[in-house]
Amino acid sequence: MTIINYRKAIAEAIARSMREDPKVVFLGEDVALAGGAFKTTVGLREEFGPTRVFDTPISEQAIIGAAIGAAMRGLRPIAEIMFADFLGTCWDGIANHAAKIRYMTDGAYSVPIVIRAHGGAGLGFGAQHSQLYDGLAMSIPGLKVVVPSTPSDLIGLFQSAVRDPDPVLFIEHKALFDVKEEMPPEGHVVPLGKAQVVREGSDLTLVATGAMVPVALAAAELVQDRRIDCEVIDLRTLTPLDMHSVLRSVEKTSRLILVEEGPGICGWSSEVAARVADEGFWMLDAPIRRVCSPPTPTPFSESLESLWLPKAESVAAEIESYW
Amino acid sequence: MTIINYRKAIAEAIARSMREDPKVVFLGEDVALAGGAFKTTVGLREEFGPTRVFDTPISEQAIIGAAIGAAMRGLRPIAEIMFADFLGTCWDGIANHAAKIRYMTDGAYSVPIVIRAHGGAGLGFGAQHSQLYDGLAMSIPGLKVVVPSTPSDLIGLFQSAVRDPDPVLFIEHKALFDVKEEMPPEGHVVPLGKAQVVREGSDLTLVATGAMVPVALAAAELVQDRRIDCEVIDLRTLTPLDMHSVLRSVEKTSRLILVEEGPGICGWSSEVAARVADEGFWMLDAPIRRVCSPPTPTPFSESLESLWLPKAESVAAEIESYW
Amino acid sequence: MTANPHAHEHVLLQMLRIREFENRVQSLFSDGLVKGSTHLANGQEAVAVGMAFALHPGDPVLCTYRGHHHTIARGLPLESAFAEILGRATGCCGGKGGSMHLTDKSLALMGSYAIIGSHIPIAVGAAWASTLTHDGAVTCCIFGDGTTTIGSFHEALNLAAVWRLPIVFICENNLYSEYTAIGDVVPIEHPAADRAGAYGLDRIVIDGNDVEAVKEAVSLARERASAGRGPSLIEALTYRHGGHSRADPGDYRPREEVELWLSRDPISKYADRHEVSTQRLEQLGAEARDEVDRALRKALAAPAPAAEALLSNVWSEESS
Amino acid sequence: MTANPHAHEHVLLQMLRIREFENRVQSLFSDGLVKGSTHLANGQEAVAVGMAFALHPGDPVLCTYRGHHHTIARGLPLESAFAEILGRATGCCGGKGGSMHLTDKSLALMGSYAIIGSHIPIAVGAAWASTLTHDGAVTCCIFGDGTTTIGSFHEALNLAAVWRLPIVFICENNLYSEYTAIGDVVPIEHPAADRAGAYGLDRIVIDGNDVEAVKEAVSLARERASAGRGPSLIEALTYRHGGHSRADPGDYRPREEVELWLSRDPISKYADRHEVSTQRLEQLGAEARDEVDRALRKALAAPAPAAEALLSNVWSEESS
Ligand SMILES: Cc1ncc(C[n+]2csc(CCOP(=O)(O)OP(=O)(O)O)c2C)c(N)n1
Ligand SMILES: Cc1ncc(C[n+]2csc(CCOP(=O)(O)OP(=O)(O)O)c2C)c(N)n1
Ligand SMILES: [Mg+2]
Ligand SMILES: [Mg+2]
Repeated sequence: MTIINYRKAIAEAIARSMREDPKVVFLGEDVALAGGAFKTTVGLREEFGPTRVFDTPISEQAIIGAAIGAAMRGLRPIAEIMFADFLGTCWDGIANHAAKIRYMTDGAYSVPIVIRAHGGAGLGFGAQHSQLYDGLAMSIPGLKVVVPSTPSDLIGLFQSAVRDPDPVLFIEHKALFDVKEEMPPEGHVVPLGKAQVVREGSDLTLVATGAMVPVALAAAELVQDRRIDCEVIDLRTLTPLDMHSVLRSVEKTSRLILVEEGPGICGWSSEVAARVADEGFWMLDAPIRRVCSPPTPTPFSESLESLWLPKAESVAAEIESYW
Repeated sequence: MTIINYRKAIAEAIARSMREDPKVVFLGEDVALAGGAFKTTVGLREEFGPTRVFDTPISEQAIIGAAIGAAMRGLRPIAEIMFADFLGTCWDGIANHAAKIRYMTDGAYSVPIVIRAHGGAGLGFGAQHSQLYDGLAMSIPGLKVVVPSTPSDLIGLFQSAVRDPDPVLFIEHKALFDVKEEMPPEGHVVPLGKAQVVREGSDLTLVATGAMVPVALAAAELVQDRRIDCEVIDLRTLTPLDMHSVLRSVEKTSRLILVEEGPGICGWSSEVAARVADEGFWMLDAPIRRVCSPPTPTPFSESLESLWLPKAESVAAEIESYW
Repeated sequence: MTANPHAHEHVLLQMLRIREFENRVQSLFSDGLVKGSTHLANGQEAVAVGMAFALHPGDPVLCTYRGHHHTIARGLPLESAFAEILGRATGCCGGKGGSMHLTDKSLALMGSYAIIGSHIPIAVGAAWASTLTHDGAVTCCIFGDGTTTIGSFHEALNLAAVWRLPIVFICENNLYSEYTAIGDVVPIEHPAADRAGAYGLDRIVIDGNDVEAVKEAVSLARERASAGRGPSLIEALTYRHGGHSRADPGDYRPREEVELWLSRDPISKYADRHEVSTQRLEQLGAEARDEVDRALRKALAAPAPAAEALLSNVWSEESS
Repeated sequence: MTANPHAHEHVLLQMLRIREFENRVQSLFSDGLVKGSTHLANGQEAVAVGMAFALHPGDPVLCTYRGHHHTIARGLPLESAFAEILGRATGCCGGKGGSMHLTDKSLALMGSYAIIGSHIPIAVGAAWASTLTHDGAVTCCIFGDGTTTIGSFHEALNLAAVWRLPIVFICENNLYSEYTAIGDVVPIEHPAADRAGAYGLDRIVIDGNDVEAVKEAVSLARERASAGRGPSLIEALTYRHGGHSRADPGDYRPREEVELWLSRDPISKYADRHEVSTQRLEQLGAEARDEVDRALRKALAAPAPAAEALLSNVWSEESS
């Protein structure tokens, strides 16, 4: 049995997709010779050579544009934007072009690219290196958004992202780099748009993504002692959004708490809450709660950052407040 | 009695703020000599001269950066980004800098700028010239977001925006340019963070912003015949968000429909719905509905664009579906 | 352009077709049939036609919201262009793109882009693809003088130069970006050429109202690109006869300047050089007008997009 | 730097303080006391100290995540810097900024920015403010060689040049951006200087390991700016002794290159030129070390930010 961690799963995921399809190329800053600023792409340049793995200048707009243009010419580029926060420097290319070209050309052109970015807080990187950009991305029709929480999901979802005919933003949570799991077999694919029930339960539904999945699971354990039996759902992809799984769970539990890293204002948790308050209203026995970070940028200081991040204890407190 | 339209209210609003405070300066593309691509800034260069009103090169990042830097040195810059869609080209400056500098410096520096942009669909400008960027902006802590729907609100809110010590994104809806109203008196100020009840009613609450306010009002008229009495709220600012007014109304009506231009995914309507589904859950007698555009970019063709935009008739149909 | 004795008539006809097309778009706009905005290229026809004659079939072209001339010169059927601008189902983008976004994949017309500078990195990507697939294509990317001040221009030029990509950048310097004179917003005389050195490229300034000069410069640049010697940046001096868009009369421009440039009209210039009689020129003009009229009639007869088009092609069919 | 016979010791001491500070940050990082990332400037002290001696009090300075040297050279108290890097309440940003964001308004240190190129337009805004308020200040903006390829660099340089703003841009060319050699990502030899012409500016390349050369170049540029003759772009050649950040050993760099640059160490270079004995240099080093140690002890004794700090200063007090 081979064990792989989330950090290494990234290079493994990219390698699998490149082995499968010669049209897959990979570009980004320091991804080739150096193997990535976070060592998440080690070995790719060695395996696939300088005609498939490219170091670029520091120019995110050029990186995204290059990926779009090459995709329109039939390639399957993977573009790395080192930190998700930097998506702000190339947002036009992503939101106004990659996501809209298929629609604007009524299907003549498509933009099958995967944009990978390291996102998330918890490592003391401060306000400009800790964001997820997940809610912003989710708000853009034409862009798919993937937020894996485990190594094997990462590998499986990545295969779907690369094969997908539409642009995909793939956000890897850097606080999960050390999470370990059994290496999934070759050919392991997880479809986009299918949430995963990571814990079954009947009293209350917790929905989370990325680094909040372990937090939600831990909260479920905490309240287990009080005989509250939580179901925990990992959305895995934000677009397509698997509302079916969420609603099916709420139908059973009648109670819903959403756990989102970041302020959550106009985030995925607000969208899921809004949809349940419409489509699942009659299933609910109690208000929909969200446990998010406070509405502030990510503070640097370790003590503040730790306060900022949702914790199992605070999720548990919210759960208990229903009873 | 002087009548002013929304388009001219923009120049009037800027002029009032510049007369009041000599630290207010104004920059943007074609705003000075030409009076703006939409003729919304006519006369300002003439009145305030070349040391306060500036034409810039086409470089949105430089425009936003210049405004931020000057604000940090004590000025009160107003920066125009011609179409809200172009905010994607300077999103980093807005979301990662303007909005975070106060927090990151723990209050040492503040960034009192107003970023104005013409947003919204309905005029046949196509997918890259019709967005509002309101939900994206609302998701950023540290950034205020204003979406006036009438000339006098525009003038009054703008005075608050310019006086505000924090960065404000001020989105002017270009489909409202011809809306007329009495010119508000000098000194007219509308505070940020106060929604307006634009129609009182007792059966159902409609919440809208910008060009959707007249749509919601028209829908209220349509169902009036069927003796359904709608309250209509114009949020006016998205950040700060006046949940108090929304909840007070829902307490009375027990039913809520949100009318948002654009797909609304992770938009203001999802945030308001999520908050009502939490804080106002026990007030509700029925699901919270949203009437938004479908999840697509804005189509160009007049017939499609008209289908894309929420209409009074479809809002009325949603209202009637409750009874 | 010279081998065939009638070749020059073909060149003229191409420019006339564009001119007549643009004139008709202007009337359609005035008649309220074209919505939103539209940006005409009257006066800039030589850049488009010269470029089109220099490129090879299948060479990708990316242009801007002011792109009717480039797309038509590269073969976009007039009817398809009109239908798109009128928002009809038969338009090259099914009516979902509009005047600012003319595109035709079958002609490798990779799109017209409405956000300044945004297409330059995309064009670089197209050229990069050619180096990976060895398809032998050379990409051509056109933009205006005002576009040289935006960040994406710089990022794209740098990447294209470092990677020595097969791409020809053409800056149509028509002296204005919207209502602003280029001299007011750049600290150099030639917004593109004076920056070529920053990317290790040659300084190239040509007369953009001279089809043959354009054709020659683009041909040379294409050869260089084909030979693996990397990108070129060509600054073509030209002028738009009308305003920036729609109803803009362009009266912020000095009258003498406008007159000077009208006297350098690319069509009369070319006709004079090739000694085409006024009468023949008029005949050709009438021919172009006829073709344009026929195309317009067909476009006007075409239906609006079906309601289902609203939801289609956000995602691929496979995935939705 | 020459009038006072002991002036050169002052210069040396400034460089030594920075060197010792950075060494201590590295140990703190290794000991797990500094979280996130930190980027040291060992080897680049001369740029910071030369710049600081050339500027006037109140001149705004904006730098990057590699900004300890600039902020300290401009007067940021070591204790305040340490406390910030350690995330303590007494840090210059109350512990909310961190190593990458050292800022001190009282010293017109307008911030250290962690998104490449993002601060250059902001610096342009600061300079623009000076032309409006006539405060006589000249802004100084520092960035790396790799930063010359990003769009905001280009937009900012163009605007500063067109508006002839009082600003001095210093490109610290340390030959690498992260792990990538600058020659691999720009098509020219000098990433900044070879682009000055694109903004109508002079080509300036200096030895960034020579404090006096830096001081002179910045002084000249400052004068020029003060006189209303606009911006300057100075490329200062230098080298970082260590890796890009934290634990990076920098072993992608050829050993000879590293050795060559170690032999050009700005501190020994300056000491040699001014005939400071090894012994005296060591004394000064010890003095610097002492000061650094005292500052660090105080910083380590400082408390973490209070929990309330989490929510404060997102908005102004007035508005919340
Ligand atoms: C990012 C961005 N900023 C501003 C605009 C508005 N705009 C449209 S055309 C134009 C002028 C462009 O000038 P130039 O590049 O010279 O092209 P020309 O119109 O002369 O062909 C501007 C500023 C835009 N479309 N995109
Ligand atoms: C927009 C953006 N892209 C990428 C990065 C990651 N990054 C941090 S430092 C750096 C290298 C910068 O090199 P250079 O400008 O030469 O400065 P140096 O570190 O050598 O001082 C990169 C790519 C970033 N912070 N911001
Ligand atoms: Mg132009
Ligand atoms: Mg460097």
